[in-house]
Amino acid sequence: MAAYLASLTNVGLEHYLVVAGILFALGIYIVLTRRNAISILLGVELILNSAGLNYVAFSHFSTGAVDGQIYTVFIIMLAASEAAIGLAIVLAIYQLFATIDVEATETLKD
Amino acid sequence: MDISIDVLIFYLVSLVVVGSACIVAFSRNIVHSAFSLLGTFGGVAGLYVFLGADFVAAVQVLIYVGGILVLILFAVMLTHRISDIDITNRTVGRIPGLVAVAVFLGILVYAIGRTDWVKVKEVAFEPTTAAIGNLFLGDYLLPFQIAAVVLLVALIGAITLSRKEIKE
Amino acid sequence: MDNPVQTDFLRWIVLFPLLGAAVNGLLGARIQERMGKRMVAVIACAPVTLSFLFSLWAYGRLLGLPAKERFLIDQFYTWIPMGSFSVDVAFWVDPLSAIMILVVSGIGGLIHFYSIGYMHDDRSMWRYFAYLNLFTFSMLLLVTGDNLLVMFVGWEGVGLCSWALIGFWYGDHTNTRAGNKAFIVNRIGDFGFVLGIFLLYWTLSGQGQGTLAFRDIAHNVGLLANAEIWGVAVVTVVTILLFIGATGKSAQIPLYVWLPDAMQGPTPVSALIHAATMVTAGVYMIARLNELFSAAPVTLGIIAAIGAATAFFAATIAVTQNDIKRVLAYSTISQLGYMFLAMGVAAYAAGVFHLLTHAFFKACLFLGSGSIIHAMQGEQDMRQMGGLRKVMPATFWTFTVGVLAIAGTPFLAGFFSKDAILWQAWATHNQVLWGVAVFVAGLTAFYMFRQFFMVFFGQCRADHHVQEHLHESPKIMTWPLWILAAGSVVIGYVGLPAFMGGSLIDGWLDPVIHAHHEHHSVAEELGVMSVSIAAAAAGVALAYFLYYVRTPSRDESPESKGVPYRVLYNKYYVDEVYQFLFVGGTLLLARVGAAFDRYIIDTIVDGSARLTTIISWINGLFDNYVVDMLVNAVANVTFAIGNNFRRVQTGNINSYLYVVVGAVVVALIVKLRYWS
Amino acid sequence: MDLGNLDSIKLFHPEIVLAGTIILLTILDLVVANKRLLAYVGLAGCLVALGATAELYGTEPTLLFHRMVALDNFALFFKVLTLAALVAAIWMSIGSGEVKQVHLGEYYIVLLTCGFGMFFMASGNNLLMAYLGLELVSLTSYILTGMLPHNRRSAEAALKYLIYGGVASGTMIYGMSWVFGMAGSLDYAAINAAMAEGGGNQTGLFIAFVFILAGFGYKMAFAPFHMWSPDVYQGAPTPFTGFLSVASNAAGVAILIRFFYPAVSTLGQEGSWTFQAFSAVQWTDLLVALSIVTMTWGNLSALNQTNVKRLLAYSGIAHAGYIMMGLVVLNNDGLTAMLFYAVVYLIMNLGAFLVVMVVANATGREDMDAYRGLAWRGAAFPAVCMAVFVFSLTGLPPLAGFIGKLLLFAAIIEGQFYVLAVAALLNTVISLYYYARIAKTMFLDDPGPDDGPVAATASAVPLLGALMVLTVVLGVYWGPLLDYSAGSLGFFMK
Amino acid sequence: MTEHVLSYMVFIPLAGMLVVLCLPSGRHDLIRWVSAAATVPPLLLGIWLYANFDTTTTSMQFVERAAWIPAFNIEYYVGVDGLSVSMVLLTALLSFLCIFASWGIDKGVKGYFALFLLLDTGMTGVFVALDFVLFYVFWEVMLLPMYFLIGIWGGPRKEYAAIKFFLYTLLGSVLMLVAILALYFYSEPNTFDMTKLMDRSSLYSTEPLAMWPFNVWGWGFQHVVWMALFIGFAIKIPAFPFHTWLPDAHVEAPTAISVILAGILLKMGTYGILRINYPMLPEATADLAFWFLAALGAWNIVYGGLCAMAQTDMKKLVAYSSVSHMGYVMLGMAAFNSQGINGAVLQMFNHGCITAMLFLLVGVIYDRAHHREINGFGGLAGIMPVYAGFTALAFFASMGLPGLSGFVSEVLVLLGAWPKYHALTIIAALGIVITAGYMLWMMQRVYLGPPNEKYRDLPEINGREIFTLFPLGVIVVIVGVYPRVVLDLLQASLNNINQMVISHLS
Repeated sequence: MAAYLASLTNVGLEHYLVVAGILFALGIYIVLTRRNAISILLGVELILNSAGLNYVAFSHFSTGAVDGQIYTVFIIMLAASEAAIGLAIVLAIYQLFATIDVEATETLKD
Repeated sequence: MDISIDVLIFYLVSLVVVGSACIVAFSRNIVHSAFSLLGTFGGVAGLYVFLGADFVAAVQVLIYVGGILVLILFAVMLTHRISDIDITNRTVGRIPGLVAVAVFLGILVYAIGRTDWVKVKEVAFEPTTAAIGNLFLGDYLLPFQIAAVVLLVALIGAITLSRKEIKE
Repeated sequence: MDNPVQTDFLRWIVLFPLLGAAVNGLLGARIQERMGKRMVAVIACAPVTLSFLFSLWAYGRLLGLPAKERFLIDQFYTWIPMGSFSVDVAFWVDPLSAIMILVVSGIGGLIHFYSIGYMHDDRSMWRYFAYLNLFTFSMLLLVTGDNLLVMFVGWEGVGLCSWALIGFWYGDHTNTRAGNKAFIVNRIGDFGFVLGIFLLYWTLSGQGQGTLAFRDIAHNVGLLANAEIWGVAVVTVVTILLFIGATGKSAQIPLYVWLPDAMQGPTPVSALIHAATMVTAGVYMIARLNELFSAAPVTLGIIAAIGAATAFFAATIAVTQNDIKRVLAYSTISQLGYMFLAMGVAAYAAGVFHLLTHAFFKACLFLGSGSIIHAMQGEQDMRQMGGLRKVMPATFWTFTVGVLAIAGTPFLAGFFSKDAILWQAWATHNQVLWGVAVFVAGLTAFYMFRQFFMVFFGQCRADHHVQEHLHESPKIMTWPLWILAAGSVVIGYVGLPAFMGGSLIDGWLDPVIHAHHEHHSVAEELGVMSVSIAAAAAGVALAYFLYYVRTPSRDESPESKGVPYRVLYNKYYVDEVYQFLFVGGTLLLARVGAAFDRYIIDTIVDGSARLTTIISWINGLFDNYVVDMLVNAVANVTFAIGNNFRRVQTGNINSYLYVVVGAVVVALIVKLRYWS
Repeated sequence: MDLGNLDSIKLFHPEIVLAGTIILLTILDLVVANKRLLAYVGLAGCLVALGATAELYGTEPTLLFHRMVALDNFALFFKVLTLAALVAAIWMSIGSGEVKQVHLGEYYIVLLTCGFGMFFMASGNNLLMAYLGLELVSLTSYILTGMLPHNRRSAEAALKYLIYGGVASGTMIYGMSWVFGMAGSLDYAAINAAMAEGGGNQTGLFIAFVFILAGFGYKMAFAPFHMWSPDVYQGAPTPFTGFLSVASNAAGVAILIRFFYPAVSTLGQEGSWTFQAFSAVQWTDLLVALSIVTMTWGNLSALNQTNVKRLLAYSGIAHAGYIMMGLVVLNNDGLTAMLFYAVVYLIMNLGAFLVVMVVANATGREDMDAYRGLAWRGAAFPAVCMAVFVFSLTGLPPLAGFIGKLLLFAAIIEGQFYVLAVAALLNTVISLYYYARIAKTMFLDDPGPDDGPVAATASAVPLLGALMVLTVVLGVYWGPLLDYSAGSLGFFMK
Repeated sequence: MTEHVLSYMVFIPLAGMLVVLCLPSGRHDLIRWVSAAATVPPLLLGIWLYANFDTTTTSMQFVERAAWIPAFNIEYYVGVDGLSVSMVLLTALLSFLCIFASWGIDKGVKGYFALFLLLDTGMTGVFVALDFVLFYVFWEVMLLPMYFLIGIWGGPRKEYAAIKFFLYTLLGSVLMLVAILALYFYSEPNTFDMTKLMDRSSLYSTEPLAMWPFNVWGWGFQHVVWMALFIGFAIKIPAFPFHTWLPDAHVEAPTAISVILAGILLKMGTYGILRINYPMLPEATADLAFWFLAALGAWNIVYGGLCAMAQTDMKKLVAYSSVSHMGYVMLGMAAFNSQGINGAVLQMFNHGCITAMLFLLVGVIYDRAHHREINGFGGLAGIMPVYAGFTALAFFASMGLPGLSGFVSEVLVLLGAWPKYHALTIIAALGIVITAGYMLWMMQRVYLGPPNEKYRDLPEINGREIFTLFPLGVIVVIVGVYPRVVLDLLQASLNNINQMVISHLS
C-alpha cells in the first residue's frame, strides 16, 4: 500500500505515459463511436496529442535531449495540416451531402 | 507521507486534461466537445511546461489553441445552421466501443508498468528554444524542409478541395 | 510336333479371301455399277476357290509326310514382341486343321456359288460378298493360327462377320438387333476366352515357358500340373474359361440364345456360319487343345454335362417351332451339344468326325430350306408350306438325304458320327449321358421328319399368288445341294466303327489326338447301336402319325395347345429372362452410373448449394446460381463467404476502424495470453 | 559514413529535380493558359529525375543529412519504381477524361509531391523520416482522392481515407513514441543496437510494433488495415487510382522492409535474417497469419464485385497478401521476390487500370457490364491487353505475374511454410475465378444492344502496348530483373 | 537443322501464330492456309524424327540445352525418348489434321487459328520439355488458348464448360507447381533438370512425416509430392472422380478442339505420371500406384463405359468412352511389367488416333444435322455409306477388335495387369463387353435401321473430311496389324522407366 502510495506521489515518466494512454484511448473511443466527421477529427487530434505528450515525456525522462520535443513539434505541424485538409474535405462533403454524418454518406459500399 | 505541491498540480492538470477529453468524447453537443478540446490542449501544454518543454508548450498553445481549434469551430459553425438548437453529435455503439477501449487501455497501462524505459539519472531543466532552433537548422534540416513541403501541399490541397467549383 | 515342315504357301490359304474382301469392300460398289454383279461374284468366288486348291495342296503335302510328322508351319512375321511375351503371326496345318480348312474353304466355296443365285437381286451384293470373304478369311485364320492369340483374332473376326451378315438387311431393326445380340453374347464368351489365355500364359511363363503356341502348350501341359489359383487347379480354371468362350461361339448353354435369332440373316449365311463352320469353332478349339483339356477331368465333366443338356434342351424346343429355319437352328444347337458331349467324354476324334458330317448335312439342309424360302418368296412358316416335293424335286431329294442323314438312318453320314459319340459315351461309362443322347436322337428324328412332312407332303397351304410362282431354284443353287447331299451320304465312311473295319479319321487325327481304345465286344457295340436306331425309328414313326397321317392346318396356333407345348414353343422363356436379368441389369447399371455422375454428386452439391443459399439469404445478397458439379459447390461456398466479407465493407468508416482496433486488441491479447 | 547537409546536396539530385519540378509547376500553373503543358513539364521532370537516379548508381552507399536518409541500392530501386509509376500515371492522366475536370495545375503538383513523399518512405533512415514521408504521401493522397469536383463518391472517399489514414498514422506515431522510449532514439541503427542488448520488454515492444504495423499496413493495404482501399480506389480518379495501387503499395513494402529488416533484425549467414526483438514472440506466425488473412479476404471479397475498379482494389489487397509472403521467410530470397513482385505488379496493375480508364473514357462506366463483348466492339487490342494483364495477375505462365508468384512460392517452400503455400495456392485458384470473369465478359459474352463501340484513347495505346509487351517478355526472360532485384537489397545503416 | 529439330517443331507454330496475327482479319482463306502451312513442318520433322530415332538407347535424343535463368539454373532443355517421341508424333499429326477439321470456323477466324497454333506450341512443348520450369510453362500455355477456344467458339453452355475446364486444370497445375518447387529444393544441388532429378530419385526421403494425417498414413515427403503431382495429372487424364469436366468440355467444344482435347491433352496426364512420378519418385510410386492406380484404372474402364452407355448425346458418349479407355492406360501403368507399361503407352497412342476419328465423325454429322441426339437419327448407313464405313472402322477399333490398333494395346494392358491383379483384370475385362454394348447400340440407333426421312438427303462426307479421317484410319489398321511400328519406339525407354520402379516394389 505504502509502496503504491509512494509510486503515486513521486511523479515520474509512467504517470505521464498513463495520461497519454488515457488520451489515446479516448481518441480511439471517439473515432469508434462518433458519427460526426468533425468529432472524429477531434478524436484524431487527441491521439496525436497523446503521442506528442509521450515524446516530450521521453525526451525529459529518458534522453534528456530535445530530440523528442522536436518530434512533437513535427507532430503538431502535421496535425495542423491534416486538420486543414480534413476540414476542407468536410466542407466539400457538406456541400454535396448537406450533412457530415458519416453514416449518411455511404454511397461507397458493396 | 508528504504530497509536494507540484505533484498536486500535476494531478490537477492531468485531471483537467482527462476530464475535458472525456467531455470531448461523451458530450452530446458537438460545440461543447469542440470547446472542451481547449481544456485538453491547454492541459497538455501545461504538462509540457512541467516537462521543461517550454518551446513545445508555446507551439502547442499557438498552433492548437490558436489555429486548429479555431479552424474546427469554424467548421462546426459552417456545417451546422446556428438556428437549430441541438447540434447533432450522435454516438452509436457506446457499449462495444467502451469495452474495446477499456481492454485497450488496460493493456496499455499494464505494458507501461511492465516496460523498463530508458531513464537518465538526473533530470535537468534548461531552456530548450535555442537548442531546438540549432537542431532545426542542423541535424533536422531535411525534415524541416519536408515539413515545409507538407504545409505547402496542405495549403494547396485545402484550397483546391474547399473552393466552390464554377467550371465552365 | 517337334520339327514341323517350314512352308510359305499356307499364308495364301488365308490371305486370298482377305484380298477378295478388300477389293469388294473398298471398290465393290463401283465395280458392281461399272462391271455388274457377275464381276463382283467372280472377285468373291475366285479367292475362295484358290484357297480351297491351296488347302488341297497342303493336304497333299501332309499325305506326303510320314504319318507321325504331318505338321506344316508358315512363319509369317512377329506380331507382338513384348519381352518374354512374343506372338508370331504363323499358320499351322496338321491333320486336324487340314480337315477344317478343307471344310471351310470347300463348303464355304460351295456356299459362295450358291449365294450368287440366292443374292442375285440384292442391290448391295458387293457388300454381301465382301462380308462373306472376310468371314472365310477369319475362319481360316481361326483354324490355321498356330497360337491362341492369332486364333483369337479369327475368333473375333468371325463374330464380327456374323454380326455384319445377320444384320445384313440393316433396314429392319429386328435384323440389327439380332446381330448385336450375337456379337455381344459372343463378346461375353470372349471375355472368358481372353482371361483363359492370360492365366494360361502367366502360369506357363511362371514355369519359364511363357508361350501361347499350341504345340508348345501341348508340350508343357505337364507344367500346369500342380499350379493352383484361388485354391483350384489352374488347368481346370483355364479350361473352364476357354470353354466359356466356346459356349459363346458354339451356342451352348447358357450362351446359345443368339443362334436362333441369327437366322435373320440370308439363308446361305445361316448355312455357312451358323451351321457348318463358325459355330463349330468352339469344338475345334477344344480338340486343338485336347491335351490341355484331358488334363482337366473336372472341366471335361462339365463340358459333357452341358453338351448333353444343350442337346436335349434345344431338341425339345425344336419340336414345336414352325419357322423352317428356326427348327434347323435349334437342331444345330442340339447337334453341337452332341459334339461337346463327345469332347466331354474325351472322344475328340468322334466329335471332330461329327463336326465334319454335320457340316455336310446341315449345310445341305440349310441350303435346301434356303431354296424353299427362295421359292416361297421369303415365307419361312412351315404351316404355310406343304406338298412342295412335286414343284421342286431337286430340293426335295437333296433335303431328304439331309434329313435321313441327321436322323441317323443307318449307313448315312449322321449315323456313323452320332453313333461314334454315343458309343464313346457308353464306353466311358457315362450311361446317364448316353441315355440322354439316345433320347435326343429320337427327338432329332422326330422333329426333322416333322419338318420334312410339313414342308414336302400334304396339300400346299400357301396362298395362291405364292403358289403360282412356286418354282425350282436355278442350277447355280441346286448343284451345290447335290454335292452336299452326296457328301452327306459318303463322308460317314471315313469313320466306321471298330467292328466294321475301324475309323480312318481316328488314324488320320492320331498325331494330334491320341485316341485310346480299350477293346469292347462287338455284341456290346451292336447293342448300343441298335438302341439308338430304335430310338430314331420311334421318332420317325411318331412324326409320321402326327404330321403325315393328320396333316397340320395352316393356322394352328400354339395357344390352342397345352401348357408344356407353349413353354417349349416359347423356348422356355429364356430370352425373356435374359432380357430382363442381363440386358435390363446392365442398362440399369448404366443409368445408375450416369445418375451418379449427375445426381449423386449433384445432391452433395445441391446440399452445399442450399446451405450457401441460406447463408447468402441471411446476407440478403446472394442470388442463387445454377449448380452442376462439385466445382460449382466450392465456388458457391466461396462466394457466400466472400459475401460475408463484403458485408464488412459497409462503407461505414466507424466499422472500418472497429476492425482495425479489434485486430490490434486481439493481437495484443493473443500475445499477452499465449506468447509471454 | 554519413554526410552533413551541404555535402549531401551533391547526392540528392533526384529529390532536388522533383522538388524543382513541383515549384516550377506551381509557378507555371499561374502563368500558362494551356494546362496540358504542365503534364509534359511534369513528365519531363520525372524523366530527368529518373536519369539523376540512374546516375547515382555506383556511388558507394552513404547516409545523408546527418543520418536522416540512406542512399543505397534499396532506396534507389524504389525511387526508380516510384518515378516509373509517376511517368505512367502522368501519361495516363493526359488521356483521362476524369482528370480533365480537375484543376490540372494542382493535380500534377500534388501528384508529384506524393511521389516525392514516397522517396522518403523508401530512403528514410529513421522513424521520423518514415513518418514524415508517410504523412506526406497520405495527405497528398487525400487531396488527389477528393479532387473530383461535384463528385460525391470522390469526396466521400477522401473523407474516409482521411479519417482512416489519420487514425492509422496516429496509432503509428504513438507506437513509434514507445519505441523511442525504449531505444532512446528513432534512428534505425540506434534502435537495432538497443534491441541487440535487449532493450525494452517484449510486451511493450510488441505493442509498439503492432501500432507501427498498423501505419505501414494501411499504406500497403493489407488486412485488417485495408478497408479504405476499395472505397478510395472507386472514388479516386482512375489514373491516380492506378498510381496509388502500385506506388503506395510499393512504398509500403519499402518502409516495411526497411524497418523490419535493417532496423530490428540482423543479417546472418547466406542472407538469412534473425529478429533482434521478440525472442519470445513468434513474429513470423503473426506475419503468416496476416498474409493468409489478407489474400483470402481480398480474393473472397473480389469474387462478387461488379465494379471493376473495386474488383481491382480487392485484387490489390490479395496481392499485398502475396507480397507479404516474402516477408515471413526472413531471408534475402524472400525480399528479392518481394521487390521483383513489386515491379511486376506495377506493370500489370497499371496496365489493367489503363484499360479501365480507356473503357471509362468511352462509356463513362466502370461496372462489369460495360465490358460485355469488349473484344467485339472495336476495342480488341485493349481487350487482349486486359486479358494478358488479368491472367498475369492470376499468375499464369508465360506471363510476368507467374514468375513473381514462382519466386515467392519458391521462397516460402524453401522456408517450409507449407500451410502458407497451400493457402496461397488455393487463393490463386479462387482468384482465377474473378479474373477469368473479366476475360469471359470481354471475349465470351456478346455485346448488349445498347453497348456502343469503344475507341481506345489514342495516348493510351502505346503505353498499353509497352506494358503488355513487358508483361510477356518478363514472363519469358526475367533473369536481368531478378538480378536487379537481388542487387537492390543493399541496406546501409552504420 | 537437325540439331534444332525439336525447337523447330515447337516454335514454328508459334511463328505461324505471329504471322496469322499480322494478316488482315478479313482474309479467311489466307489465314487458314497460313496456319495449315505452319503445321506442316512439324509433321515433316516428326516423320524425320521417327526415321532417325534410335530405338536401342534409353537416353534422351535430339537434346538441346541452353542456359535460361542462370540464377535458378533454369535451362531451355528439350529432348525426346521413346515415351515422348510417340506423343510428339501424335501431336504433330493431329494438329495438322485439326487445322483442316476446323476449316468451317467462320467467326473470328483469325483469333481461332492464332490460338490454335499457340496451343500447338504448348502441346509439343510439354512433350519435349526436360526442364521442370519449361515443362510447367508449356503446360500452362495450353490452358489459355484452350479456355478461349472452348469459350468463344463453343456450344451453348460454352462459358460454363470453359471456366470449369480452366478451374479444374489450374487447381491441378498449382498443386503440380508446389510439387515441382519441393523437388527443386530437395535436390542437391538445386536443379529443375528432369533427367538429373531422375538420377537423384533416391534423395527424396520416404520417412513418414510428423504432420497429421501423413503420420497416420505413414506418408513421407516423397508420397506427399507424388500425390500432389498425381492429382494434377489425374485431373487431366481424367481419373474418377476428377473426370466430370470432360463431358462438358467435349460437348461444348468445337470439333477440332474436342479432337485435340481427347487426342492429346488427356495423354498429358498419363505422360506426366510416366515421365515424372515414376522415375523421380519410384518408391512412392511403388507404394501408392500399386493397387491404387490399378483400381482407379479398372474403375475408370467400367464406370466410364457404363456412363457412356446411358448417354443420348453422341459427343458425350464418345467423351465417356475416352474416360473408359484412359482407364486402360492407368491399369497398364500400374502393372509394373513391360507388357503393361508398353501397352499403356501404346494405348495412349491408339486412343489418340481412334478418339480423334470418333470426334471428327461426330463433327461431320453435327455439321450436317446440327444436333447430336443419338435417337434423332437412323439408317445413316444407307444415306452416307462412305461415312458409315469410316464410322464402322473407328467404332470397331474403339471396341478393340483384333486387327485394329485398339486390340493390341488393350490385350497388352490386360495381359500385363493379370499377374498382379487378378480381380481387377477381370473387372477391367468386362470393359470388352460394355464397350461392345454401347458402341454397337449407338451404331444401331444412328447408322442402321430404317432411314430417317428428315435426313434423306444429307450430303455424303466430303473430300476435306475424308482427308482428315483417312490417315488416322490407315494408322489404326497398320498399328493393329503390325504394332511394332510404335512398340519398337517405346520399349527401350519404357522398360527402363519400369525398372526404376520395380526395384522398389515390395
